[in-house]
This record gives sequence, C-alpha cells and structure tokens, in this order.
Amino acid sequence: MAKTDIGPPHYSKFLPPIIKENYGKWAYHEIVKPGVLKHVSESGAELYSVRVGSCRLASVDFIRQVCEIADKYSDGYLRWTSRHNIEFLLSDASKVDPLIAELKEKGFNVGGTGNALTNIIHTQGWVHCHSAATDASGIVKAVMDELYEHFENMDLPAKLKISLACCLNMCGAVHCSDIAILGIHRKPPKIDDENVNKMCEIPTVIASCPTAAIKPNPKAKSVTVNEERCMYCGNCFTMCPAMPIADPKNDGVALLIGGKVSNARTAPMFSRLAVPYLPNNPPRWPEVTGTIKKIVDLWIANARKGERVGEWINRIGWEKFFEMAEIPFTDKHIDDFIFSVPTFRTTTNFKW
Amino acid sequence: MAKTDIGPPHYSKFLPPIIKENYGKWAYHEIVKPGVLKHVSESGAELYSVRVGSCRLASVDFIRQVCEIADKYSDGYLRWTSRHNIEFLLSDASKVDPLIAELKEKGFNVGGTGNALTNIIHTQGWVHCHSAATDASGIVKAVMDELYEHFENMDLPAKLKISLACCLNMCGAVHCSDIAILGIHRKPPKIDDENVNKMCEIPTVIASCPTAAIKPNPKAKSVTVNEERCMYCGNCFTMCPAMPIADPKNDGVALLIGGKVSNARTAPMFSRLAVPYLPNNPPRWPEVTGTIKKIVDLWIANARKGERVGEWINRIGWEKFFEMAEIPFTDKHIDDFIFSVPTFRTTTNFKW
Amino acid sequence: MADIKTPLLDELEKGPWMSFVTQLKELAKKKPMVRDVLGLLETSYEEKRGHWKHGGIVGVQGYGGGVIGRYTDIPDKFPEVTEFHTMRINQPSGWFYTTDALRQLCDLWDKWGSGLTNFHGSTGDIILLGTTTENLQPAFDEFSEAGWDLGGSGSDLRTPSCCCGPARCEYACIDTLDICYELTMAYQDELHRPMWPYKFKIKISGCANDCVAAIARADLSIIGTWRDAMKVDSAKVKEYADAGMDIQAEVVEKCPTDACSWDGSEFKVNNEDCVRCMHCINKMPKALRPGDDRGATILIGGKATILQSAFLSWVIVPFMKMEPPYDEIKELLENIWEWWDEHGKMRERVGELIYRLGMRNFLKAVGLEPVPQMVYQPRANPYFFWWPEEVED
Amino acid sequence: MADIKTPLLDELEKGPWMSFVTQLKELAKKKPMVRDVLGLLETSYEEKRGHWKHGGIVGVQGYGGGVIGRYTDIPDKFPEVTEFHTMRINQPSGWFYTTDALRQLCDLWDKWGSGLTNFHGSTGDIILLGTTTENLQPAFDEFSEAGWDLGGSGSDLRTPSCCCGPARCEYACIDTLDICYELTMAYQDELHRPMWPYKFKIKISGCANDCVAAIARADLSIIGTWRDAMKVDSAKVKEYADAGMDIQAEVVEKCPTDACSWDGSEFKVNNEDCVRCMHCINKMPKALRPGDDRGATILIGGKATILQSAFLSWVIVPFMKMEPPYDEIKELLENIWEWWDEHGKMRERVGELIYRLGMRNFLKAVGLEPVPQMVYQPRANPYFFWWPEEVED
Ligand code: SRM
Ligand code: SRM
Ligand code: SRM
Ligand code: SRM
Ligand code: SF4
Ligand code: SF4
Ligand code: SF4
Ligand code: SF4
Ligand code: SF4
Ligand code: SF4
Ligand code: SF4
Ligand code: SF4
Repeated sequence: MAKTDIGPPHYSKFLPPIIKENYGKWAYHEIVKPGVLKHVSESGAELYSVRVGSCRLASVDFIRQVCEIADKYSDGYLRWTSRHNIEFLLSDASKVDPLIAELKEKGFNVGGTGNALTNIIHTQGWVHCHSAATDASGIVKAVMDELYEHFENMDLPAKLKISLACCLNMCGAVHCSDIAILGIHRKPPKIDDENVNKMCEIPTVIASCPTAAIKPNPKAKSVTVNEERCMYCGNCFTMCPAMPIADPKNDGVALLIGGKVSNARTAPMFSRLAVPYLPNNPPRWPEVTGTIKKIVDLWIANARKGERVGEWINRIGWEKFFEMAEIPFTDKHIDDFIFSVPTFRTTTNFKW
Repeated sequence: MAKTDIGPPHYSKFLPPIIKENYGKWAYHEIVKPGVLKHVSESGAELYSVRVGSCRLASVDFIRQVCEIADKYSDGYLRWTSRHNIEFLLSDASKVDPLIAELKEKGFNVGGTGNALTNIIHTQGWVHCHSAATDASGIVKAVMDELYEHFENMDLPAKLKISLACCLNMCGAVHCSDIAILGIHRKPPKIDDENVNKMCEIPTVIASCPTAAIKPNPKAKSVTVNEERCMYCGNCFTMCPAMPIADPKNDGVALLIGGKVSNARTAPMFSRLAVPYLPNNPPRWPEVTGTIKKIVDLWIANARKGERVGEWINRIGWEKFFEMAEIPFTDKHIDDFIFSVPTFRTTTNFKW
Repeated sequence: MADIKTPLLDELEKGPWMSFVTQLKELAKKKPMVRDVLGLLETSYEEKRGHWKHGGIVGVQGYGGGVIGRYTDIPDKFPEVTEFHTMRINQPSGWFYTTDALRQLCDLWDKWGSGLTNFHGSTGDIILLGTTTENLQPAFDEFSEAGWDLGGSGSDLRTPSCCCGPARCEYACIDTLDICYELTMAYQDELHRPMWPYKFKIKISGCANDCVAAIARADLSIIGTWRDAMKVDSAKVKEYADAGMDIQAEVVEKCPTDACSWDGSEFKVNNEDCVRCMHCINKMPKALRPGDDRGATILIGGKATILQSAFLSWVIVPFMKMEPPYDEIKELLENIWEWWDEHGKMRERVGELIYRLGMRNFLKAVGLEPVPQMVYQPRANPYFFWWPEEVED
Repeated sequence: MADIKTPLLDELEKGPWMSFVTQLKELAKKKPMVRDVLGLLETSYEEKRGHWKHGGIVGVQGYGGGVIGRYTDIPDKFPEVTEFHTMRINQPSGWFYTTDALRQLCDLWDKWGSGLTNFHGSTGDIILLGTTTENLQPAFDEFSEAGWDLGGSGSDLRTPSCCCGPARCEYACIDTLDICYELTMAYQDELHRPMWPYKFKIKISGCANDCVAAIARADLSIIGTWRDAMKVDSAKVKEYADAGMDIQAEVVEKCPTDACSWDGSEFKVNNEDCVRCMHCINKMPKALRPGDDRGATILIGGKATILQSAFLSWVIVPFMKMEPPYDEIKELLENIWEWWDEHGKMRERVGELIYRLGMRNFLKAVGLEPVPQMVYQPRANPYFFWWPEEVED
C-alpha cells in the first residue's frame, strides 16, 4: 500500500538558487513595467518575476507548454500566485524582454501587477459543481476580455480584484472583492417527496437551512419549505439531491462590489450588493460584462488616486453611487439577515 | 364625569409675546456667558434665556419659588429644557444680570450652555421604581457636585452629556450619552416557585427574557432559569414579582461612555461599556464619581477642540483609551449579544 | 408627626448642586407621605436596595394608561406609601409654561398628591409622583377641569415631545411645536387606550442637532432638514475668523463629507456633498443658515435596550414636507401602526418587528419605495428574496 | 471518436484573454472524457443549467477526504463523465515549482485522469479534475510514490496556504512558507481524516497586505507584523518625492491614524499611533521597512456565507512570536479544536460557535486574556455576564 500522510513536498526543493540565497533578505521591489516585478536583495541580487495570466481551468498540455518556456528562460523555476497567475522567476535580467516577446507571440497575457486588474478568482461552475447557478470559466473569460486593457496597463486608481463564485457557498473570496460576480437561484427548491424520503436525512436537511425555512412533513416522510423565508441558497440541495433548485429561467448572476481584503489604509471590507440579478446569457453574458464595465469606468473617472472601489464609494456615499451608476435601488439591497440593523442609516446625514 | 381626551393645553398659551412675534424668525444666537443665550430675530428683537439647573425630583414648593422669580424677571414666562433645566425667558436685557444675581443668592445653579456639562438625564431609582438596581437622584447629585465647575464654565472640549438609568430598561438616553451611569444586577433572579405559580403568567415570563434563559418547570408549575444564559436584566421580575432580583451585595453601577445623539459631524453613536461594575456605595457613591472624574479629566487633557468623548476615543482607538484610563479590559467588554460580530476587530490595524 | 432621622441622605445636602433632599425634607414637614418617602429612601440607602413593587392595575375611568401603580413592600414601616402611584400629565409642546399654569398644577398636586414631581419625565410628561388609588379619579377630574390631560403609558402611543424649535431656535426647519400638538390631538385615543403590542414613541426635532434625542429614543423620529442650498454669508464667516475662530480646523476639517471650504474670504458649500449635519452652521450661526426648501426626514425604530438591545432609528423617508394638517405623516403613522399591530408579538417594538420580518415587508406594507438613504451600505450577504411576481414560473 | 459541435463555447475562443475552451478542445482530441466534458458544458450553455450531481462517497484507502465525488445527471448522453471525480493534491508552500515537478504531476494525471486541472483551487490545492472511482486508488498510489499527498476536504482541517513571503517579498515579517509547511506536516491526521463539526482553514500572510486573503477566507489567520519602530530612510523618501510622488496626498493623508508626516526633508512615523497598515511602506518600499521585533497577529473566525453569513476573522492574539517549532501556535490551535469539537454543532464553523457561545467562553476555554485589540469597540448593550466566582453569595 502507498504511504499516507507524507504531506506536500518541502518548498525548499522548488526555490531557485537566487531565492535560497536571499531568503528573507529582500530589501525592496520595483514594478519595472506591467507584469514585471524586480525584487532587490540586501546583497544586491536582483530577482525578476514575470507575471502571466492563466485560465485556471488548465490542461496538462498547457502546463507542459509553460514548463518549456520556464526551462528556456527561468532555469525551470516558476510559481503560481494566490490569484492563479503564473510567475516566471528570472535571475538574469537580460532574459526578461526575450521571455515577454515569446510569451506574447504565443498568445500569453502579460500583466496583472500594480494598479491593474489581475486574474479573476473563480470556482467550478458548470464544468464540475452540482451546485452552480451559473458557469464560472465562461463569464470569467468574457469579463477578462472586456476589461483586458486594464490587465495590461497599470492605469487604474488602485488594484482591481474581481472574483466569481457560482453559488451562495461562495468558494473563493467573492465576499471581499472589489467586484464580485455571484451565481444565484431565485426560486425555492422543488421537493420530490418520494426521494427525500429515500435519499435524505431529514434532520440534516432541516439544519442546513440558514433561514429555518424547512419544516418536517411527517405525513409524506419528507419536508416542506416555507417559501416566504427561502432565499434560494441551495444548501438543502447539497444535503438532499431530492430538492433540486436549478432553474434555467430564473438562475443568473448578482453583482456585489466594494470589498477588499488588505489592511492597507482601511480595514478589510465586505462586498455589498449592487445589482441583485442579471440573466444567465451564455456564452458571453453581455449584461454582466456590460454592467461591470460601466462600474469600472465610473470608478476610474471618479476615484482619487489610490482609492479602491469600496474606499471610493465610502467616501462619496452609496446613495451617490447608485445615482451615478444609474442602478435601481430595490428592497433586495436592504439587509434583512442577522446583522441587518447595524447597516441601517441611523442618522439624517445623507446626500440627496 | 370629567372630560377625557382633551389633550395638553395649546402651546401658544404659554409663549411670551416676544416669541409669538418672532416665531420662526430667529436669525442667530450667541452665548453671552455661561447660562445665558441671546437669540436675535430677523426683526432685531432680542430674547434672553437664562438657564438654571434643577434637580428633576422637584417639590411643588420649589416650583412655586421658581414661579416667583419668573414673575419678577420674565413676566411669568419660562420653560423646561429636554434635559430638565429651567430657562427663564426675558425680553428685557437689563434684567438678565439682576436675575442671575438673585438666582445665585438663592442657591440656584446657572450654567449648562455651550461646551459645558449640562444636567444629568435620569430616572426614578429607589425613590419610585420597583426595578431599580441603584438610586438615581442621589448619584446624580454626587456626580454634579463632583463636576460642578464644568456646569458653570464652558471650558470643555465639547458638550458633555451624562445620563443615568437605574436598570437595564434604560429609561432615558443612557444608551447614547457621553457618559452613562447604569444600575445593574449581577445575579440571576431567585425563583419563588409557589408564588410564580400563583402570581405570574408563565408564557409571558418566558417571553420576557432576552436571552431565552427561562424554561418552564412543569413539575413545580413554575419556571427555571438557566443561570449560564441569564444576564440579570430583571425583565422577568417586572413580569413576575415572584422572581426577585435585587441583591444588596451584588447590585451596583456600570459606566458606558462615548455615545452621542446629534448628527453634527458624526452620526449618532451608542455608549459603550467602559467599567462593568462599581459598587453601590450610598450616599455619595465615591467610586462612581471618582471614575467619572478621571475619565472626564482624561478627555479634557487629550481631546481636540470640538471632540465629543466618543469622537475623541474613536480617533485614538479604544485600546489607547483603556490604556490611558488605566481601566482593566475584561471579557465583559466584548459583545456577545445579537450584533456582536460587527464589533469584532476584523483587521490587524490596532495599536499596541 | 414623629421626626425621622436621615443621616445618610443628609450627606446629599452638601455640595454646590441643588439638593433634592433639602426639597424632600421641606415638603416632609407638611406631607406625611413625603416623610415616609424620605424614611423609605433612607432605608434603601442603608440596605442598598429598593422597596417598591408592582401591584394591581390602577387608573382613571375611560383611560387605559397614564397612571403607574406603585406600592412599597414594607408598608408596616412606611404606611403612608402603601400606595404611591404616579400620574403622567401631558406636557405642553416644548415645555413652555406661564407661572399661572404652573401654580395651578402645583395647587392641584398639593391637594391630591404628595406634592412631589418630576419636571419632567424622560418621555416628556409632567410626572406627578405619589398618590393613592382613591385620589386618582378626583385628581384627574380636577386636572381635566383645569385643562390638563393624562399622558401615555402601557402598550400605547406615548406622549409625543419636541424641541423648542421655531419658538426659540433659528435652526428649526419645521414647526416642531405645532406638529407635536397636532399629532398628540389627532391620536388621543391611541395615547390613552393601550391596544398595541408595546409602546410607541414619537419625538420631533427641528434640525439634525436632535435636541430631544429622537433618534435614540423614539420609535418614530421627525427631524427637520432642507433640500436646497445652504445660505452662506461669507462676510460674517470672516467676522468669526477675525474674532479668533480657526475656520479650517474647527469647521472645514470637521465636515464629514469635505463639503465646505474657506479660503480666507469665501466660504463655499458644495451642496451636493453636504449632508446637512449642522456642524458648520452650529459653529457660525450668524453666517450660515439652512436653505428654504424645508421639511423633515422621517426615521423609524429607535428604542432602549429591551429585548433585542437598543436600536437607533433609521431613515425611512429622506424628505417629507411638513405642513398642516400634516396628512402625509399621519397616513404613514397609521399604516405603520396597522402593520405593527397585525404582526407584532407582545412586547415587540416596531423596530424589532422590522428586524424580524425585514425592511422589504415593512416598506411594502406601508407603501414606501426603497431608497439608498435608508442604509449606510447595502447588504453584504446574498440572502435576498424575490417576490413571486418578479420571477418566471 | 465522433466530432462534437460546440458553437456556443466556440464564441469563448475569441478575445484577448487566454481561452479555456481552446485548451479543452485540444485535450478533447486525445481524451474522450474531456470530449464529454465539452459536450456537457455546451449542453449547459444551451440549457442554462448544470448537469452534475452528488453521489456516494468516494475516496482512497486510509483517507477520509481529498476526493470530491461527482457524477453527471445525463450519463446516457455523456457516458465518459458518468464519474468525474476531483482529487485535491496538497500544493507546496507558496506555490513554487520546478518544471520537473510539474511535468511529473502532468504525466501522472494524463495517465490516471482527464488531464484537466485547476492551478490552483481556491483553497490552494492542486485540483485534478475528473477521474473514475476505479482510478482513484492507483492514481493516489503513484502520486504518493512520487512524493505528493492529498489535500483536505470534508469536515476536517483544509490544506493550509500562504503567500510567497520571505521567498520573494521584502515585507514578510514571518516565515510564511515554513509555518505553512510545519503546520501542514504536524496536522496530517487532522487534514486527512474528517472528524470535526465542519471544515477548518488556516492561511498565513507575511504582512497586513494579506496576499492570501486570510482574513476573509481562513478560520485561523496568521498575519505578520512588528512591535517596534518602523525603519525610515528619509533620504529615500525624498527620492520618491523627487520622482513625482505627492507624499502628502498619496501617503500622509491616507494614513488611517494620522501617524506619519512629511515636511519635505524628514518623514516621521509616530510608532505609538501607527497601526502597521502597510500603506506608507507599500508606497515607498525603498524608504520604509517593518521593524525588527517581528511576529504575527492571530485572528479567528473568517469564512464564507453559509450559514450565519460571511465573517471576517478577528484578532485573538495581537502579537505572537513565530519561531520553529511553532509550539505556541500549535498549542493554541489544539485548544481551539478541542473546544470547537466539543461544543460545535454539525456544520458550525468555529466563528459561528464563538458567535453562539460568546467570546468569553471561547477565551476562557483556550486560555487567552481579553484585550481591547480584539474589538473595534466594546459592547453597547448591557447584557454581560458574571462568572460565579466574581459575585458574592
Ligand atoms: C504574488 C502575490 C502573493 C502570492 O504569494 O501569490 C502578491 C504579491 C505582491 N503583493 Fe499582494 N500579492 C498577491 C495577492 C494579493 C491579495 C490577495 C488577492 O488578491 O486575492 C491581496 C489582498 C486583496 C485585497 O485587498 O482585496 C493583495 C494586496 C496587496 C496590497 C494592498 C493593496 C491595497 O492597497 O489595498 C499590496 C500593496 C501594494 O500593492 O501597494 C500588495 C503588494 C504586493 C507586492 C508588491 C509585495 C512585494 O513587495 O513583493 C507583490 C507584488 C504586487 C503586485 O502584483 O503589484 N498586495 N495582494 C499575489 C498576486 C496575485 C495576483 O496574481 O494578482
Ligand atoms: C434647550 C435645548 C432644546 C430644548 O427644546 O429643550 C437645546 C437648545 C440648543 N441646542 Fe441642543 N438643546 C437641548 C438639548 C440637546 C440635546 C439632547 C440631550 O442633550 O439629551 C442634544 C443631543 C445630545 C447629543 O448629541 O448627545 C443637543 C445637541 C445640540 C448640538 C450638537 C452638539 C454636538 O456638537 O454634538 C448643538 C450645536 C451646538 O451646540 O454647537 C445644539 C445647539 C443648541 C442651540 C445652540 C440651538 C439654538 O440655536 O438655540 C441651543 C442652545 C444650546 C446650548 O445649550 O448651548 N444642540 N441639544 C436642550 C437643552 C438641554 C439642556 O438643558 O442642556
Ligand atoms: C418615568 C420614566 C422615567 C423617569 O424617571 O423619567 C419611566 C419609568 C418607567 N419605565 Fe421607562 N420611563 C420613562 C421613560 C423611558 C424612556 C425615555 C423616553 O421615553 O424618551 C425609555 C427609553 C426609550 C424607549 O422607549 O425605548 C424608557 C424605556 C423603558 C423600558 C424599555 C423599553 C424597551 O423597549 O427597551 C421599559 C420596560 C418595559 O416597557 O417593560 C420601561 C418601563 C418603565 C416602568 C414603567 C417600569 C415598570 O415596568 O414599571 C417605569 C415606571 C417607573 C415609575 O416608578 O414610575 N421604560 N422609558 C419615564 C417616563 C416619564 C414620562 O412619561 O415622561
Ligand atoms: C474546488 C473549490 C472551488 C474552486 O473551484 O476552487 C471548492 C469547491 C466546492 N466547495 Fe468550496 N471550494 C473551494 C474553496 C472554497 C473557499 C475558498 C478558500 O478555501 O479559501 C471557500 C470560502 C471560504 C470558507 O471556507 O468559508 C469555500 C466555501 C464553501 C462552502 C461554504 C462554507 C461556509 O462555511 O460558508 C461550501 C458549502 C459546504 O461546505 O457545504 C463549499 C462546498 C464546496 C463543494 C464541496 C460543494 C459540494 O457540496 O459539493 C464544492 C465542490 C466542487 C467540485 O465540483 O469539486 N465551499 N470553498 C475550492 C477548493 C479547492 C482547493 O482545495 O484548493
Ligand atoms: S461556489 Fe458553489 S457552485 Fe461554485 S464551486 Fe463552490 S460550491 Fe460549487
Ligand atoms: S434553498 Fe436555502 S433557504 Fe431555501 S429552503 Fe433550501 S436551504 Fe433553506
Ligand atoms: S430605568 Fe429601570 S428602574 Fe429606572 S425608572 Fe426606568 S424601569 Fe425603573
Ligand atoms: S433576569 Fe433577564 S436574563 Fe435573567 S432570567 Fe430574568 S429575564 Fe432572563
Ligand atoms: S433640534 Fe435643532 S431646531 Fe430644535 S432646538 Fe435643537 S438646534 Fe434648535
Ligand atoms: S452642514 Fe455639515 S456636511 Fe454640510 S457643509 Fe456643514 S459641516 Fe459639512
Ligand atoms: S502578504 Fe505581505 S509578505 Fe506576503 S506577499 Fe503580500 S506583501 Fe509580501
Ligand atoms: S503603516 Fe499605515 S498606520 Fe503606520 S504610519 Fe504607515 S500609513 Fe500610517
């Protein structure tokens, strides 16, 4: 039998010599140009990282292709970032430009550094997950195409972090992104009493519901859903396949915006509901890409230098944001979950 | 039978002629000196209001004495403020100083305007309420004596609003005061099963508990209290006299600070727990007056001009406040009620 | 009348602030009831606990509230306060009085009660402290005769109150006194005959300074504001500056939205950014004034701590014109009460009901459009609901 | 192999951003499984719905997690993806690789799976997407042989992850890679054998920029910081200024606590007020650096939206030294797990448990002292509790 619990390989195996020598001794960095970071050590050593976009849903052939390039330019050393970009790690400055030339020639995307749009964190979507209310890779591709110039240039007011999760489980960091794309259902699950009885543990199903909308239905040895309390999270479906919630006519996408994770300047913030629903319109989701583009353009035009989306909106006020973005404000925007009250405006201080 | 539903007398009956003539036409005001407001009308008319402290627990004889003075100086016109001060309303500027002289001679307190300490909003205490965990009028007197100079002078960084409530019902505005004095119990109610059975409606008693600590006790036809969940609010006692909660050894006072009501500059804010417990030590509650004095002095020494207590603390951070005030920080300071999570520090941004 | 010793309370006759003990002692000389209050209080000071209890419901004919029953738990020691009920008398708008009116109140209370009062109660009423069950009705009859009525108590509308407003304040954007009076008169039934899940309070402030603490203490807050441009007299700003005010530090830098600026000769307000917080006006009342298009912001849900912890009231109508007969606010109030009365659980304030059922249900029921002014920020969670008519079958 | 038509997906081959469709189509040429994935996805694009379902639990011997079972609900149409399970392989710290290692992974996955991957999963694992139940064990055996192990899934410790830290970043205040590795190795059992109420995630960032989004996504966040004075080189600040940076507007005015200042020649940091937010350092890495007394702030409770809505993690230890063998953090982790395991309900994240039972119970159980750094503000409600030993009988 194979060995268990060996854990991951030790990271030191994968560090290039320049990193081993200067581990913990980096003195400062510069962004030489979009996609190129230069880290300088106390020893004077210089490390160049060339950042390349990647569709996270990658084939082994793609990875092999990347390896070929790494062998040629970075002595076979490379890494992935926390946002699924690839970084080639070069100790030889003279190889940077040739690398970029070859990358561009082969259709790779170089950029994502500094005040730019970087790769979109996303999840499985219709490619693998049972719970998805929308696709992941497809919208991501469409949005990156739409905003592509901002990946290649560093001309934004601040970093722009977009994320996508295909259902309310929110795998990833959508709840704290500058712009979050979220797959949503809009109708309660349908209950297939017979199969609930057969396939599901009723107490677990009941406990899975965040709004306590599910009650036992002893007669049918099944459950009922209080439709007024159900907000379509799909948690019951995960626990009980006999409560399907997918619905082509009503599933779609919500946009939440203004979140951030870093502690720089302001504390981390949640993304907040901007657009409650946009339709699933494959293959290119034009309503989604269009709305995001509009919001990004508005931010670019109005934010002060250095202001993340949420910092900008907090300065001008959400009421101004909705007006400027021409997004209708609805009852859905007003919180009614556990921590709703602290979001209510308990002051007369607001703008017209 | 007497007429019912006649409502209060129409206010116009009580307005002095100068007010009737300039109703809605006031142009600006000045604080001539502590306790004296001068309101100037668009017509040029000048109204002088002389503000006088009052112990709110007033006898008819005291009111008659006030009436005498009003007849002499303000043509019989006067009012009370929303914080229980008295204001003599003078249209004759020349009477202001003589009025003040007579007031001072008779032991009245003139002041409470501008950046001063004003009267303490308070409640019944041991003088009338069954629910009180401390007295009201007594502590108020002791605190006003201790801080009296600030009532007479306008030398504070900003207005100082102190309030007292003698139990968790918080009659008054303690929940939004610069400094709130709050009577608290510290042990669960004792249950007198026999009388619960006789005197109380059990479902009402159960529903009265904010932490759902009360469960039926069908055997004894009474209730039980889950002592781990009880936070001694006394609500059950109000519903059920057979659950007494008063306890001379453990009752006392908590201090909450940093609240405000006005929308000026910053939105209204709740007062927040500074000192969880100080003993009931009548007649002058030295621990309470001493701690309040210390906090006020710290505020005076450190706040910028115009900063209310809470605005000052928000600027420096609560961690600094606790350090500077040398007040121990305990598990009681950390919220564990419904809206606790939004108060947790979800950032690495804090001071040592 | 036996003399009583109050060594502990006597300590509270010292010091510069007016002493309630002195007043009690004076009154005790002629009023046995007050002598027993003093004795009872001294006992409480010795024992560190109160000596009052609830008892049977007391009141006057035709009213469900306005009286708070109170009994001592040691009537043997202090028989005069065996019964010691409170009457709440509805104060006039803005707490303006003439000495005649006050003397009338004093005389009546001397006759029918202890002679002890609170000027005023925290809700705003004239609190008459201490009388017997027997005296309640005759006392009420004479108060009514003299033109005074009871205020609220119990699960009903409580006595509305308001700041001095246009009577004495240049900031008032609405006629607080008149609104307070008109609403009080319009809802006498709601005020006097408890019938709701719990209490309901209305407070009215003429501007955002909120001098009656409405946002903190009222289920429904009416707060004056304006919609057009602030009125600015830069010459007068200069006078303040010349008199020593550091306009930049004390005014401009404290503006919450960076909406004003001062260059030494012109004070500019960017009215689009101004949130009418009143701060700059407060600092320079001679130079700055609210605009002309005035009305009120309506907020809901303020309350103290029981049961779900204290709430501050929040915006439900950013701007409402406030002109007699105030039909718009009356209609809104009635819609609110209807919904709350139907759905509220016992001892559930309207703010708590909204918390439980959600703003969406509240807004739909009372007929208000959602606007971003209602929230600091939109929701962060994705748990929002769709009405059946918004989705396809 | 029949050709499949994917007119909708083909649209996603257009545009400047790299296309996953092109990759899928390439791979489909040699992998029937991927051809059916393509077909299935095209079907989803036509129908606007997914076609996957849960099914029986699948896995490898000796492990409770690391594999996500997946089945299509239309196996008749796409038989090759009747089973299409995911294997999660634990990534190396900081996602550093050599091409040799990557090729090894690719070869193994070509052999045993679809050849489709996620580089990486949101938790940080190498996600190998699509294999059959039958292949799981032999695949695992060969991965293990080659030195790779499974990551976490289910109600257990999830694969810890960390930023590149001291390997590639001058801001790193702790050795993120080593901490990540050491914790992963110390808790192999917790990682591989589900046994807790729900999942538990650990993420490690070298500084407050938090480049692995720990505060948002980890039940336990370890974030580098320092306790002594920031290192300032004013001459270098001047270089930034000379190069065109508006130090006042871009740095000083954005400092959250007004802790730094610049007079054209000296950049001053008031270290008592500095909250180490990193902003000024971020703007001028050549001039400013963290201090020398370095360690980590520990935060707890971060998670996504299910059930009680998303939480950000909050401070429980303002400062902890971080030196091998990291005993202090290990002890803390073990105390936390013990308490959570004992009291947590099924599907209750540790943050939710703390919300339900209160920080006071949590702190007492794990042996931490309450400090004001744990909260933005103290409680506003008066509902606090006393331990029996704190009150008199
Ligand atoms: C490579 C990476 C870490 C890794 O181990 O993979 C990384 C690397 C760096 N980050 Fe980061 N960050 C990385 C993800 C993040 C994340 C996480 C995320 O995006 O999900 C965050 C928090 C996101 C947020 O706030 O919502 C993050 C917030 C920052 C910040 C703070 C930005 C702000 O002002 O709010 C800085 C400081 C700065 O850039 O001025 C920063 C700075 C940096 C520096 C400059 C640090 C350094 O001296 O080397 C690195 C280059 C940044 C750049 O791209 O311009 N890094 N950085 C990650 C690259 C992701 C990518 O491919 O785009
Ligand atoms: C008389 C009274 C209204 C009434 O109808 O009774 C009143 C009257 C005035 N208030 Fe007030 N306020 C009165 C209670 C309040 C309250 C309510 C309370 O204290 O419970 C508040 C909100 C309290 C809070 O924020 O916690 C209040 C917050 C203000 C403010 C805002 C203060 C701030 O900067 O936060 C101002 C503006 C100012 O003074 O600069 C203000 C300003 C004023 C002005 C200057 C308005 C004017 O132009 O006439 C009046 C004289 C103020 C003074 O005393 O210096 N008034 N004022 C109340 C006097 C109470 C007393 O006896 O002390
Ligand atoms: C007399 C007064 C205090 C005072 O000394 O001024 C008072 C006294 C009582 N209040 Fe109050 N409340 C008084 C203003 C308030 C206020 C302030 C206000 O109205 O602006 C509040 C906070 C605002 C609010 O309504 O939330 C207040 C919040 C409470 C509460 C908690 C309500 C809540 O939802 O949190 C209770 C508990 C209850 O209703 O059972 C309460 C209950 C009581 C009771 C009836 C206690 C009881 O169950 O018997 C007290 C009777 C005392 C007595 O011996 O007469 N009282 N009470 C105030 C009424 C005088 C008046 O009519 O003018
Ligand atoms: C694969 C992955 C998404 C991706 O495409 O990257 C993923 C996929 C799933 N997640 Fe996740 N989660 C993944 C990272 C996350 C993250 C991000 C993170 O770890 O940093 C989160 C948010 C952070 C957090 O843990 O709260 C996340 C929050 C959830 C939740 C909601 C948990 C909560 O407490 O709110 C669920 C629901 C559940 O556990 O039942 C969930 C459940 C699931 C399940 C297991 C759904 C299910 O019940 O079957 C998904 C399996 C999909 C599939 O087809 O393989 N996943 N999930 C990520 C794991 C890859 C990896 O190991 O590297
Ligand atoms: S976000 Fe939802 S649908 Fe998407 S991978 Fe996670 S659990 Fe699956
Ligand atoms: S979809 Fe979510 S809210 Fe609706 S019943 Fe299922 S678990 Fe409950
Ligand atoms: S605060 Fe409590 S004790 Fe004091 S008057 Fe109000 S209900 Fe009575
Ligand atoms: S005192 Fe309050 S918390 Fe305790 S049992 Fe009574 S109602 Fe519940
Ligand atoms: S609330 Fe405004 S209008 Fe009313 S008294 Fe206060 S400052 Fe004047
Ligand atoms: S009223 Fe307040 S918000 Fe408006 S300009 Fe003046 S200070 Fe600024
Ligand atoms: S978290 Fe800090 S140490 Fe880690 S990569 Fe980001 S900036 Fe560098
Ligand atoms: S690190 Fe942040 S808080 Fe500290 S001085 Fe720099 S900007 Fe200010």
